[in-house]
Amino acid sequence: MHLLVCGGTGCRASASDAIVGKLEKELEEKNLQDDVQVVMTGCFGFCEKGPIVKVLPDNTFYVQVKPDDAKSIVEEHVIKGRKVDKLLYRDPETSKEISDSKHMGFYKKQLRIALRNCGVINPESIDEAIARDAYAALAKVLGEMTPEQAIQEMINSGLRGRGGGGFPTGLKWKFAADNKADQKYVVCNADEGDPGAFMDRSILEGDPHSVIEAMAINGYCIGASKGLVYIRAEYPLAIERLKTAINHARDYGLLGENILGTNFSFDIEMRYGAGAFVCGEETALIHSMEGERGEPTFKPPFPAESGYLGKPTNVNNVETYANIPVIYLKGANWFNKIGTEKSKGTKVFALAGKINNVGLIEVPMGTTLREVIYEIGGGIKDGKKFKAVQTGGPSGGCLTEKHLDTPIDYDTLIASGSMMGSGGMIVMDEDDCMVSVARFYLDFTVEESCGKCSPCRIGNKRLYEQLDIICKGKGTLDDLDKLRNLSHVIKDTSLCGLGQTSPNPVLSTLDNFYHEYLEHVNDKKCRAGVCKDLMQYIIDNEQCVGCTACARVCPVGAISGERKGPHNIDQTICIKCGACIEKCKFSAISIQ
Amino acid sequence: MVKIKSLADLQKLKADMQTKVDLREKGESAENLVQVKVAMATCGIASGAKQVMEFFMDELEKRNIEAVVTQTGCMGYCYAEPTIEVTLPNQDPVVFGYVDTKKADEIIEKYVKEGILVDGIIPVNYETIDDKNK
Amino acid sequence: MEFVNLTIDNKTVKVEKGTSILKAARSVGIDIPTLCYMSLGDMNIENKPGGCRICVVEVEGRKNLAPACCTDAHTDMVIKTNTMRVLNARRTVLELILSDHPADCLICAKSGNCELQDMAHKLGVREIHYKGEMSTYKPDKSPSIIRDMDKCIMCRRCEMMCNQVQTVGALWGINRGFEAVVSPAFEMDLEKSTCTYCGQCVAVCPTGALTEVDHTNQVIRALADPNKTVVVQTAPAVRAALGEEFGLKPGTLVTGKMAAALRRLGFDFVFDTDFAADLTIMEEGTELLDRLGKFLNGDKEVKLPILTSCCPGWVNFFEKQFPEMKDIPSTARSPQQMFGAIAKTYFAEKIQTKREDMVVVSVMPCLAKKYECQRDEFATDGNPDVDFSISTRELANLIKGANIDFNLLPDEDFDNPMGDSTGAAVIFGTTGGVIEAAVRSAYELHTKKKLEKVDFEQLRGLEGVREATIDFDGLPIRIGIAHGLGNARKLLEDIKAGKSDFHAIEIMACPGGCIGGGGQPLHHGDSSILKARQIAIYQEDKNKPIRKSHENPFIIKLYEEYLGHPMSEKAHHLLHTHYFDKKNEFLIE
Amino acid sequence: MSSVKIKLNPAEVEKLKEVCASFGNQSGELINVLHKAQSIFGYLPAEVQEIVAQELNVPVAKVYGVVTFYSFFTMIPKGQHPISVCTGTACYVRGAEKVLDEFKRRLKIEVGETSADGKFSLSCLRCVGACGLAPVVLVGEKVYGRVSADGVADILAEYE
Repeated sequence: MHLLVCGGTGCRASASDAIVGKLEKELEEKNLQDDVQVVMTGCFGFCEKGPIVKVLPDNTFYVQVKPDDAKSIVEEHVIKGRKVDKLLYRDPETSKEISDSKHMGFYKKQLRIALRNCGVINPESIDEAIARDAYAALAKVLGEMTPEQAIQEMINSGLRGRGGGGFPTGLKWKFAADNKADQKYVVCNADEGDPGAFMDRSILEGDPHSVIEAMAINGYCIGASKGLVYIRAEYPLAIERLKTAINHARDYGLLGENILGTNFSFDIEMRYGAGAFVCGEETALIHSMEGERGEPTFKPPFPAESGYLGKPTNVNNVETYANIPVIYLKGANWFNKIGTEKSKGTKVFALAGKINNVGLIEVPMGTTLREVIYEIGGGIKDGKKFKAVQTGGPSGGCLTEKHLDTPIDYDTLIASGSMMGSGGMIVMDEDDCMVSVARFYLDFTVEESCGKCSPCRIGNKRLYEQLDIICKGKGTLDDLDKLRNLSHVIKDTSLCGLGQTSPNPVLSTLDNFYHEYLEHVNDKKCRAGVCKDLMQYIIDNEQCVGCTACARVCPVGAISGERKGPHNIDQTICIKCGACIEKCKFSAISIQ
Repeated sequence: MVKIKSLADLQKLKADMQTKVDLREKGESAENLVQVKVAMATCGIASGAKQVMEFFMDELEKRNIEAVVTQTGCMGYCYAEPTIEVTLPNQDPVVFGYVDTKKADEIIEKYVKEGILVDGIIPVNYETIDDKNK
Repeated sequence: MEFVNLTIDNKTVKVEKGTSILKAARSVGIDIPTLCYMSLGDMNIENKPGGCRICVVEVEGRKNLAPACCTDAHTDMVIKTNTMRVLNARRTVLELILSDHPADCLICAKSGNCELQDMAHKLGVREIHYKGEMSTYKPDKSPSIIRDMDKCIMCRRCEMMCNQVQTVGALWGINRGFEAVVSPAFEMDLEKSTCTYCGQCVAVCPTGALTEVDHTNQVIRALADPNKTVVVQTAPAVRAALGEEFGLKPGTLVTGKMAAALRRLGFDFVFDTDFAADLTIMEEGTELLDRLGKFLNGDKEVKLPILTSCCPGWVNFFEKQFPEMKDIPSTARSPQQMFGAIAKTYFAEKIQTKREDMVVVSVMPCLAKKYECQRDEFATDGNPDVDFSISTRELANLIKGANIDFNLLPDEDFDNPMGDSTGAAVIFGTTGGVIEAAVRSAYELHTKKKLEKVDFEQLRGLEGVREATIDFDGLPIRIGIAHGLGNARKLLEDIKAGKSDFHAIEIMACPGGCIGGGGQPLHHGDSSILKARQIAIYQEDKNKPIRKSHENPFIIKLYEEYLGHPMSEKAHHLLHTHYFDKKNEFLIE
Repeated sequence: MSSVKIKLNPAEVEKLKEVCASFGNQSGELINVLHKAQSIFGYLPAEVQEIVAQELNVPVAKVYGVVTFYSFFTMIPKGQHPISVCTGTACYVRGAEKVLDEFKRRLKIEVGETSADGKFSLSCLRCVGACGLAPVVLVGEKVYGRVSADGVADILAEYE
């Protein structure tokens, strides 16, 4: 019997390592440590319900487990074979318990290729990885294919870069292979910076060997003997697991000189990001690896021509790599049957926001947003009304009801005014103000712009300021036109992908939620009640008993009134902190 | 640590490790496999359930039958220990009582391989363990 | 050679493969505007970060606009530089830049010579549609350079000059996004940084963000003071560039008009730094021969090569970055300081004026000279040998402010005794000139033979590092030349590593030497201007009746009447100096 | 930058120099060195940057340029209990801003500052990847999930 405990960052944040400890202790007390194996795995994806403990072989899926639950899991489930009811997942619609994750809406529509080993193996055991076919693809490629054939297989598979751009991976490899040089580099981009995206981290934490293997295959294909992983310093667990995996692979000779008895040699080093979103852009990433400011440079030359230390370099992101070993094992033809015509395979999304099932999901390209949000995501939290879904992070756009049945792939998302991005998917409900959401993303862009080119450095700042003015109720209709023109110019003239996409949240909200902008500008109203300056706290004279509680808690002294008499809020002083409304026991204060 | 120097080395290691994670792969697709659950509560163990379970594990593998053998708690038929529950793919589970290794052999040959029911079925309403626990 | 054919604004263009769209367009008279882009191609100096995005053009089949400066022309490209889309984008980007730039053009030092102002004019910006927060930084005034980063447009030219060309490392891009700016470490004052005041950042700054400290008012005040005798000296490179400020062709020599203008400005004595350059050759040349002689005689105390020391940017550079080598450069002061020392002693005595009543003004192509004349070691009892150093640009402003029509001025001569000079002195203004002047004299003094030919072509040119061997009558003298501090660094590293076989090295901080100094009229990235100035300098040399410093009769007289001989005790006191270790010390125990 | 130079612990300076040496004093390793330096000193004061510049033979202006480019590097010493509020999108739509405001209000400091007693410092970070627990707050290494503005006082109380 195996007890798999999720060791993803989310679950660990909720003490999943303590669960492992407790389980082991309980088992030891019952002298079952030899019969039952406790394994800390990578992310199961269902973060909303974390920490997750999965019991095999009967595939029981326990959710929101606390360390103290270890006792009942061991005593009830392990010994007596009875499922622990209170830890089972309940279907939000039927309220029925579902013990097998396969039957949960969250997992039903998923197809796990990149995440195939996440939540299945112990990421710190290379043996378990090998048992699940790790390095078999590398062996196959080294043993049976020339680099040209292997690149052709990659081209045939139709795999496109999962980092956002969607450039065909095989072609990218071909370019790097075609440039002759004494030294070339393979770089894994693990600088996942989208706020609200954690796909790459989960893969590295759950299945680091798939990335190592794919990088080695990549090295063989383009003629590189060195690999570098550029990883966020904010991901300590992923760094640790990757380091362990690299060491294990070296111990086994799967990295190093003459891999698997061939004359192919390859090794991997780590480089750490230091908190700059723009370093997701490959030229910026390369500068950062060289110890410079992570400012992008104009392409061409592309890294395939002149990259790290001026040598031909191929950069792919983590999820792209995670797909690669399976493609070689099962063949390009297997892979390109999954997905849509131009977007093959699956995509991992970090589903978050106002949704019931927050988590990491992997679905075939072509799945609709409706399936993702309502079937996998379990619908909108607290029964609220769906308003928008934001894909592609700060580079993407907000899609609405009318896009729900669009099959998701690279091209349909762009056609709808958003983009795939790295896979963040944030769901918003009626309580979200779309102008504020656009402002939120611009705030991010302004902070993360490298400052090198003027449209991004100054233009995004001005976009943010305009949005801020509108949120404060001081915008005019003219401002909306300016927003649109400025957005187009920034997209059209910026140096790198960051600026070329940063106005997308503005343009997509202008397109899909123009009425909300108009309300802010014309009526000075924020229908979601988010924009503080467009709200007023009002005391209802009928309800107010004059207890003075509100006046005492008001931090700026905006509330006046006689004891036992009705109170009043001076709107010119009020800072809309909401302290009064929390304090009022008589529901006399409301927001208008 | 021993280096993996060839494809053969890798395959050997994989084979060695296979059993270790088998359970997880099969667990994912348990309904397509033969599932044998052996009641291993105190009463079952006292009646020789452990030997029966080991027999199933060894023999099913020897006879090349993909199956998941697991232990479970008391099924409630203490009078008929050792009891086992066998679930063939897409069929309702069947519970057998008084299973010894000889009986086990018969269950494998007849029921598991050919689907022919053998003596010793505990005549209940084929309630599964999962249902029972509710 | 491979060529590509493309279409720009419906014109067919054929250019060499690898040519940018910008250059391709310019080759057929289509002037795509640029702001951050700058190229001194001949000197291998190029700035094209692709940052300002002013030069964007439409390329058929491309989804966004392409920056013309860093996009290569390809065969069959169809390019439009003036569509509605391009014009709107270009103007909007410019408006954005202007929205973060103070609109104080009327009182800005760069007004009239500002590339941003020109751009706004060219694009006809009449309104800035996007307004918002503006960047504000603390102003920074060093002895030579003023940094007003509120006016920085992040073209990064200064950063490129400071690091790639000069390897000084004083300025770097800091922060990111809207807060990004170019700054010394920790946003400390330039004065505390490794800055050498070479002024190359100022020379390339397109806006008023980097300007020189203006001393023109002090000069006007001194001129107006009836109790002051105001003496002016003008550096060799000034006469080859000043005319540009008055619309004359680059390379026009205005020596005579300049002397006339200075006289009309009210200077009591119009002298020439060239006189002091001849004096420098006497001292430095003698020092070279002395060290060379001892070295050849096996004196282990003596180190070679000897390095020139006329250039204050260069002196600052080695004091801050190679202090361990401070005993290698010649101890001879720069011509500016030799002039000041002689003016306030020998000449002051001659005209019976007290030191305190004399004001020495220098006109220099250089900003480091402003710092140099403020050095403590160049003052007596707090009274500096040179009171104010103004740049070529400042002199032009003085002339314009005094309602002098420069172009109508007659040619006049300098005053005597400190206005007479040789051709050797004037070539101090260009890279290779100092060492050539030194060779002319050292050769004759060492070999006691007359030079057949005074032109040493092998020492001339604009190559960053040059070397030559001069035959001193059987004794081969190895000479190295570097201009631009990055090139100087290479030679210094070689010396440090014991790999240098030179006997003498000339170093000038600025690319091209003083003709490309930080105080010269702005070249705005046109390297033909620097070449024209260099040609003019050599022309002036040719025109001179005397072309060897030691033959300057007034120099001979100065030694006879006052100094005795080169490297005499008096000469040592007045004309030589010593150097300091100015490497930043850490306060860590 | 303050004009008063701070005095660094000589043992730590030695350690820093060893770190530089372990990276071969290569200028390309600047970011790796800065990571280690920050873990030694807790932050990167000017003096530390000067040592790094000297050891790697790069201009100190460049070191500063790199330090100020990356948000992970800080020149301000962190509080005893550094508080990081996740302002990733998932946390934002689930009310991280209110939580942040409450921390600011209670601690009377802005983002990037340290409280006068040196006890708490406040920063924002972009997505720790625990979106299931949004909004998320980190105090030191400890993660608090599903934090509301009301819960801020309780969190702070744990460290009083």
